[in-house]
Amino acid sequence: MTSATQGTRRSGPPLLETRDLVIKFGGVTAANNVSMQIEAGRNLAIIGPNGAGKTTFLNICTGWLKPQQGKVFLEGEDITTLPPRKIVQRGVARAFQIPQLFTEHTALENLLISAAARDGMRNPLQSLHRIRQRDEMMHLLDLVNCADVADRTVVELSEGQRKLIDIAVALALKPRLLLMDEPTSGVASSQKHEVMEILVGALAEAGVTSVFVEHDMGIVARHADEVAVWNAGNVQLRGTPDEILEHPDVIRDVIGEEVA
Amino acid sequence: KPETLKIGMTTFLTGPASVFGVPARDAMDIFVANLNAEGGINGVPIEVTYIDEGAGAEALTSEFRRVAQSGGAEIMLASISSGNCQTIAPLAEDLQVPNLMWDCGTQRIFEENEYDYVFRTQGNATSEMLAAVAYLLKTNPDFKTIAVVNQDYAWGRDSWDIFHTALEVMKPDVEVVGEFFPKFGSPDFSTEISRLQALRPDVILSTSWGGDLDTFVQQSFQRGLMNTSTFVLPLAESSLERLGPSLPAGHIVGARGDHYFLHPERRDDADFQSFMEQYKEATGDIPVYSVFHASQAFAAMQAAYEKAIADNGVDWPSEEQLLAAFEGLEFQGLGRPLYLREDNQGVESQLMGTSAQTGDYPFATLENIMIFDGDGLLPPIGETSIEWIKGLDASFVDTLQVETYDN
Amino acid sequence: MLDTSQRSAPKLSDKAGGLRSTRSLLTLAGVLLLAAVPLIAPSMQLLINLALAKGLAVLGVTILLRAGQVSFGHALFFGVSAYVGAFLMASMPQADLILVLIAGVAGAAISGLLVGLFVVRYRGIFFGMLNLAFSMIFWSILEKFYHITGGADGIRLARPTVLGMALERPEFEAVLFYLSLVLMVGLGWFTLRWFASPVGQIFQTIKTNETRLEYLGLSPKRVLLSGYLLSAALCGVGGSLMAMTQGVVTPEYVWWVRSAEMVFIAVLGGAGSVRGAFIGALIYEIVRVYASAFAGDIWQLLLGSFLLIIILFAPGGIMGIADSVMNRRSKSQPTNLGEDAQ
Amino acid sequence: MNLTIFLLALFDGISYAALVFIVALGLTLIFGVMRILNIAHGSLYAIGAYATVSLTGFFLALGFSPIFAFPLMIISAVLVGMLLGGPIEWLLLRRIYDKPEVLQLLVTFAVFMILEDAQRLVWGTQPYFQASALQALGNITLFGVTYTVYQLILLPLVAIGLLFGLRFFLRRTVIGKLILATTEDREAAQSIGIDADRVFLFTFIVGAVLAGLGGALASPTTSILPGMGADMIVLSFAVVATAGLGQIEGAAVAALLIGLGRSFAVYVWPEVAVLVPYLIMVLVLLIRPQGLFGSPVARKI
Amino acid sequence: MLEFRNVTASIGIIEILRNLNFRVDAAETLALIGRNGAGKTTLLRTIMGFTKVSGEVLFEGKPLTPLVPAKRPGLGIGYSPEDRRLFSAFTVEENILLPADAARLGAVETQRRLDKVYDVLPELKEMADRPAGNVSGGQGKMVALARALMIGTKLVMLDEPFQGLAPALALRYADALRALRDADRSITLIITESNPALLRGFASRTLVIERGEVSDGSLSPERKQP
Ligand SMILES: Nc1ncnc2c1ncn2[C@@H]1O[C@H](COP(=O)(O)OP(=O)(O)OP(=O)(O)O)[C@@H](O)[C@H]1O
Ligand SMILES: Nc1ncnc2c1ncn2[C@@H]1O[C@H](COP(=O)(O)OP(=O)(O)OP(=O)(O)O)[C@@H](O)[C@H]1O
Ligand SMILES: [Mg+2]
Ligand SMILES: [Mg+2]
Repeated sequence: MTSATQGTRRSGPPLLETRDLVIKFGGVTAANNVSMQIEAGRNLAIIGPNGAGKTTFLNICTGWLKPQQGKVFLEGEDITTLPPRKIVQRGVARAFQIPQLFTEHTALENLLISAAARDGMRNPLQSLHRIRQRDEMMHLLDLVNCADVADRTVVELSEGQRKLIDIAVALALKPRLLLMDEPTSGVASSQKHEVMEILVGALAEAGVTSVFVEHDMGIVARHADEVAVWNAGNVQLRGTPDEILEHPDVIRDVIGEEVA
Repeated sequence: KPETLKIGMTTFLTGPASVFGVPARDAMDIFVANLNAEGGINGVPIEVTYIDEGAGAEALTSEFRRVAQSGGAEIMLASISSGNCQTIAPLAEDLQVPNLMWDCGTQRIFEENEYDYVFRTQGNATSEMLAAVAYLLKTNPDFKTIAVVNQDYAWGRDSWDIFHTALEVMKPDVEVVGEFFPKFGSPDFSTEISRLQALRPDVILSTSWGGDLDTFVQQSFQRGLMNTSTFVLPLAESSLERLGPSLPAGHIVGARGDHYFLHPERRDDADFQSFMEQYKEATGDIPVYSVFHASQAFAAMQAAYEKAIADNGVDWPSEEQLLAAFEGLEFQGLGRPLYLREDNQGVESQLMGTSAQTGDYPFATLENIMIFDGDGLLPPIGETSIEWIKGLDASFVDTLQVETYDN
Repeated sequence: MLDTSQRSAPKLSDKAGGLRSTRSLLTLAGVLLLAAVPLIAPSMQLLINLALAKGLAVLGVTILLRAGQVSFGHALFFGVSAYVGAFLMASMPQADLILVLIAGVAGAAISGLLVGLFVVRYRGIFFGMLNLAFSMIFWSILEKFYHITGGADGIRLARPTVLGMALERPEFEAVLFYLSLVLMVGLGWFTLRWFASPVGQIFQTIKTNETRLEYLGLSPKRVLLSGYLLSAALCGVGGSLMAMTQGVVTPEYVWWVRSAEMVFIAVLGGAGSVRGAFIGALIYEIVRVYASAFAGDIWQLLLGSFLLIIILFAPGGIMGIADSVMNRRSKSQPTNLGEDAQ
Repeated sequence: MNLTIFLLALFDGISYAALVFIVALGLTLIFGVMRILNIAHGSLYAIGAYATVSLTGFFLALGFSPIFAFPLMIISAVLVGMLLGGPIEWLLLRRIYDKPEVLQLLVTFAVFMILEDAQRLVWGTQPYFQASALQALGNITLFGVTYTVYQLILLPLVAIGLLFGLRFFLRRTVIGKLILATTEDREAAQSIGIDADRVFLFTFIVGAVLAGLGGALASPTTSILPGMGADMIVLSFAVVATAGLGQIEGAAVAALLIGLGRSFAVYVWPEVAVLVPYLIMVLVLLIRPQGLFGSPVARKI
Repeated sequence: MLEFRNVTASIGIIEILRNLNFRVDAAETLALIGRNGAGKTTLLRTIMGFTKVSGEVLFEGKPLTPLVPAKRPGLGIGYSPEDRRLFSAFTVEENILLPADAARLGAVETQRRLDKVYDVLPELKEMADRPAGNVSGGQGKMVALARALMIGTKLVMLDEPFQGLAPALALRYADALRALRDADRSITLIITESNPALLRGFASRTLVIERGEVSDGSLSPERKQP
């Protein structure tokens, strides 16, 4: 896979940096002076109450929304005003809270298209199913536990299956940075850990930096190197999972008493 | 000698131009039935296949070809729309099937190309427009301003071109104050009428036909425009019955030839009267000019066969003999006699009149009718109409042969 | 999870393989049958030639349907190409058939690029109506500048030479017929391959999710434009062939009803199906000509009813019917997922 | 262009726009709610006109006063909606709501073809004209130009009435809300208890009535002849697209732009009059890609 | 209350659920669990009438199958779909009120129910006037839940209601739902949920769906007597 970020820590600009992001929707402030630095090679979990602005943050980082103030940098390059595709071309991929798939294509085709988009399309008359990345993509499907539905069209899949395939599609781009919005919500709890385990392993092996929004604290505790807590458009706290998950504010606002 | 003489006829059975196409077909059915009742042409009965021009150019060409080739038609009658004429004429020539252009107005056909198999059994736009100009100048010599409201397609444009060119040389002091080309099939002329009311031209020309003409005249009538300007409507003969009382007295009406159900020279003839009755019985309407054009094509066909049979002393003519018979053929439909010129162009007289509400009919009839001889209204062979007209002058009107009738 | 799909997947593709070969055989038979038309049914030759020309244009519309976009103005490219041919013949009476074709297609492609750059920003009804608007603007130009374009009468198109030879009508028509046939097979094959290729597949994702497309690093507009160009060029091929077959071009070539008709045929054949485009065009033209020949003034009614029946009872179009007939025959084992799981 | 001419063009534009709006309104409604571009709308328009002419002719022949033409217009429109609109939705469209939109479009195209011939079979090919309603209201003269009261005053009033009536109905009434919900998500609407089938049937009938009413109101001003529907439908399409999806205020503004554009073109530059609807559409969409009143589709991701 | 007799449900030509036989008693709280793609959502959609069914689904002893989907909410069935399906043309509160409008409940009854819903989901009150199209993923789930409670007087079906909710909130809702059920013994709940922790001590019975078939989950140890 990619080699760009093999070295985990380098001096120089952080992989992704935001400075003082502000965005308001009418009366709602979804980002309020958000400044974040995301170092290469780490898994960052973002947690926070509903409506705190987590998805909005991913939207801004990938160019879907333009902040009213502030800037986004990718390895020092200002990408604030770039459209999503330009940012994706720079090695950022994203999986969505609500899966974004080509619903009339099969699961495998979704991945093959992703691979074709990644590597460029050389022979215009070669069948998509024959491209050389096919095995690689089957492997990816396997990784997210969906190999058995490879030939099913997406409309025929259940919500959980779609979420997993959505992640695989993002992964197929071989990004340097992978942003995932609640990757395990909708995935049956019996599969959650298994899938995350394999996924995180694969990401580490490929040296992919990941940021994932998550509501399942079990997952956060197990798979995040670092946790950021969002609240009302702000980064309230940041630290290791242990620190954060014990923090009384977090327990009160996010985790809830009982499970803790 | 064939068992039946098969002919094919293209006509509009659908679409807006079916106002002409359907009456022509109804008339054709009557002509054929009448002739077959008398035993047909030299004992051969006639059978017509109709092709709908409204079905589009592909269907038309395919059908034309099918009828002409595998359908075994010996002679074709095509067509109404000038676009279709342009398509069919070379096709007929290539297929080597004699084709009578029975209702095709564009003067370009024989001016731009030569044909051996294509004949026109009527006049053309040039003769029709020149007759209108001549009638206008004779009856209304003092007008100063004119405006035109024509349909925005080839006929509307071409006919104005001819009319305008003629006016420029025959009455150079006339000012054109407005030129409107609303789109074909326009449902509303209110804006044009408002504009015309503000402009107040002495004369308003419209060569429109069918629903467009009806709507334009009706709306003009409702809004009083017809009281202030004289309308020149070279195709209004085909709308008389429908317009009813909305076409008041004093406006100029033409008929694309000498076509009028009260044709002053023909109305007392027995064949004319009996056809009018038959037609009325079959359709409930009075015939419009396309019926006359159909009668001319039918007459030309019959005359050609009879002439070829007589000339050659055969039972049934070969194709060459038939074609030879068309040279200079003379024939007569429901109007005056016609003949074919050397360039295969028919020479047709032109009837113009002024509307009058006499009370004899629930619609306007014509008075002060003039029938112009067709000879003077066509350019000499080899000359294009516009060039020829540019060389004319004010004295042209006086050179025309014309008969005048009160009604 | 239903693991049935895994088991049935190879079966499905076996069956697809079987279907594919039946289909290729039938296609081959169909092409051969068409190739024999001038010999066995010469009176059908012109009709079929016109239908093939139209089928190529319909193929252009079909391409856009695959991206979920319906254009009500593709007759524009059909007409541009036809008029380019007519003007070329008028200024260069000795021009060759191949030259006319190439010039026409180039004209269509260039106008496709110009219009495309603008319309690819829009989707759905806006896309459809803007295409209509451009075709109607062109139509009005053809009608207005009648000194140049011949207005509604159009322009006659003399017979071009064929590889330098001047041919009489019958020979020329034979050449055109087989040329159309070859183009149908060649371009049809190309389009099939293109659909299956990564580029073509990406083009088809416009229909379902542009957000994901953007997040794959691709520009939906550019992707749509590429297909738009191809579709315009195909319409151009059809237009050139039609113009040379008819020997005359008129503004009717560009009239919106003709665009609508193309969409209609595309769906009749089976929306998005390459073979369907041609089969649809053939059936449409034949039904239309015979309906208008034998039912004079109610042909539209018959054609409309025929289409209604197809849409209601076989929404997959004629190709859908063909497929289900073949399916039924090749249904040796049940492929229903549910049954498998038992 | 002096002030008088300007005003004249304005009057003409408004009265034309009123008619276009009334016809386009039904189309916009159906499109907005059902996402079906109803090509048969043109035929319903034409049949509304034919029906009015026939009914009026019949009753006037019985000796009724011309003022009866007005109720007959409404009767014709309702007949068109009930007898044609209802069955089209009920028998044809309902069966294919789960199919691609383009199929629904084509069903209406097929119906259009059938109705075009049906009209000719019933009413023949000759144009009809029946202007009693228009004559009953008389003329007024402004700046030396005579207008019919019908076109200059009645049509715009009806158009404004329909605009506000329909707006109120959709925004302020419960049924209107349920219609809007169904528009957005048919299945979700059903799962909260909205009878989507009834909503669609009702909408289609109302749309068809409006088409018929357009024809009925147009009938005294124009010749009724085969093919009149085809022209109207393209114009209405342009209005719908310019307006923005299903936006009735947008339809009003678009109709007005097109009406005024056309009448000013006739005064200033008659050559482009035919092109006006298309030029306006292109211009509007260039500036506002979602149409005049449409809002950009916000995709939630 | 609700009974499945030999029900086989299919989408298109594909059978998704096969041969289901089970019953749900009044005032039960049934948890449906199963892996992704097992058929949980399909089961709920079958009760709503969105699949093709053979066999019989009885609701309060009467067959449901002849009723079109739109008639079913009128029986007191509320449904919160997994993918939210809010009407973005309306505000949050209008979305919640729509089922009441469709059932023509009348102003008083509507207000009564709305108050009750806000008691359960107080967070929604402050977003009442925001357009439903703009709320966040979790907020959308809350609105869908509220909408189901509005009309579901007898049966409330929640498809992964806590999906995407922050745990603190999810816990509170679980409590609130439990309170609601305890307060009104006429309500039957069917919940699909992938986090069993949230349903612990709440569901009276668990039904496991696997490959479109219901296994013996009814004997689940978590079963509690009502
Ligand atoms: N429209 C459809 N066409 C064909 N198959 C479908 C369709 N919808 C769902 N399926 C299939 O039916 C099965 C059950 O799907 P369902 O959505 O009910 O699962 P689920 O248990 O709710 O899963 P999840 O927890 O992921 O939401 C899945 O295997 C899915 O692929
Ligand atoms: N396009 C928009 N227009 C208006 N408001 C918006 C828009 N997008 C988000 N919001 C609002 O901004 C706030 C933050 O939304 P966001 O989707 O970022 O929340 P989140 O943290 O991802 O929540 P969840 O965990 O529920 O997904 C919410 O209150 C939401 O309603
Ligand atoms: Mg979110
Ligand atoms: Mg589910």
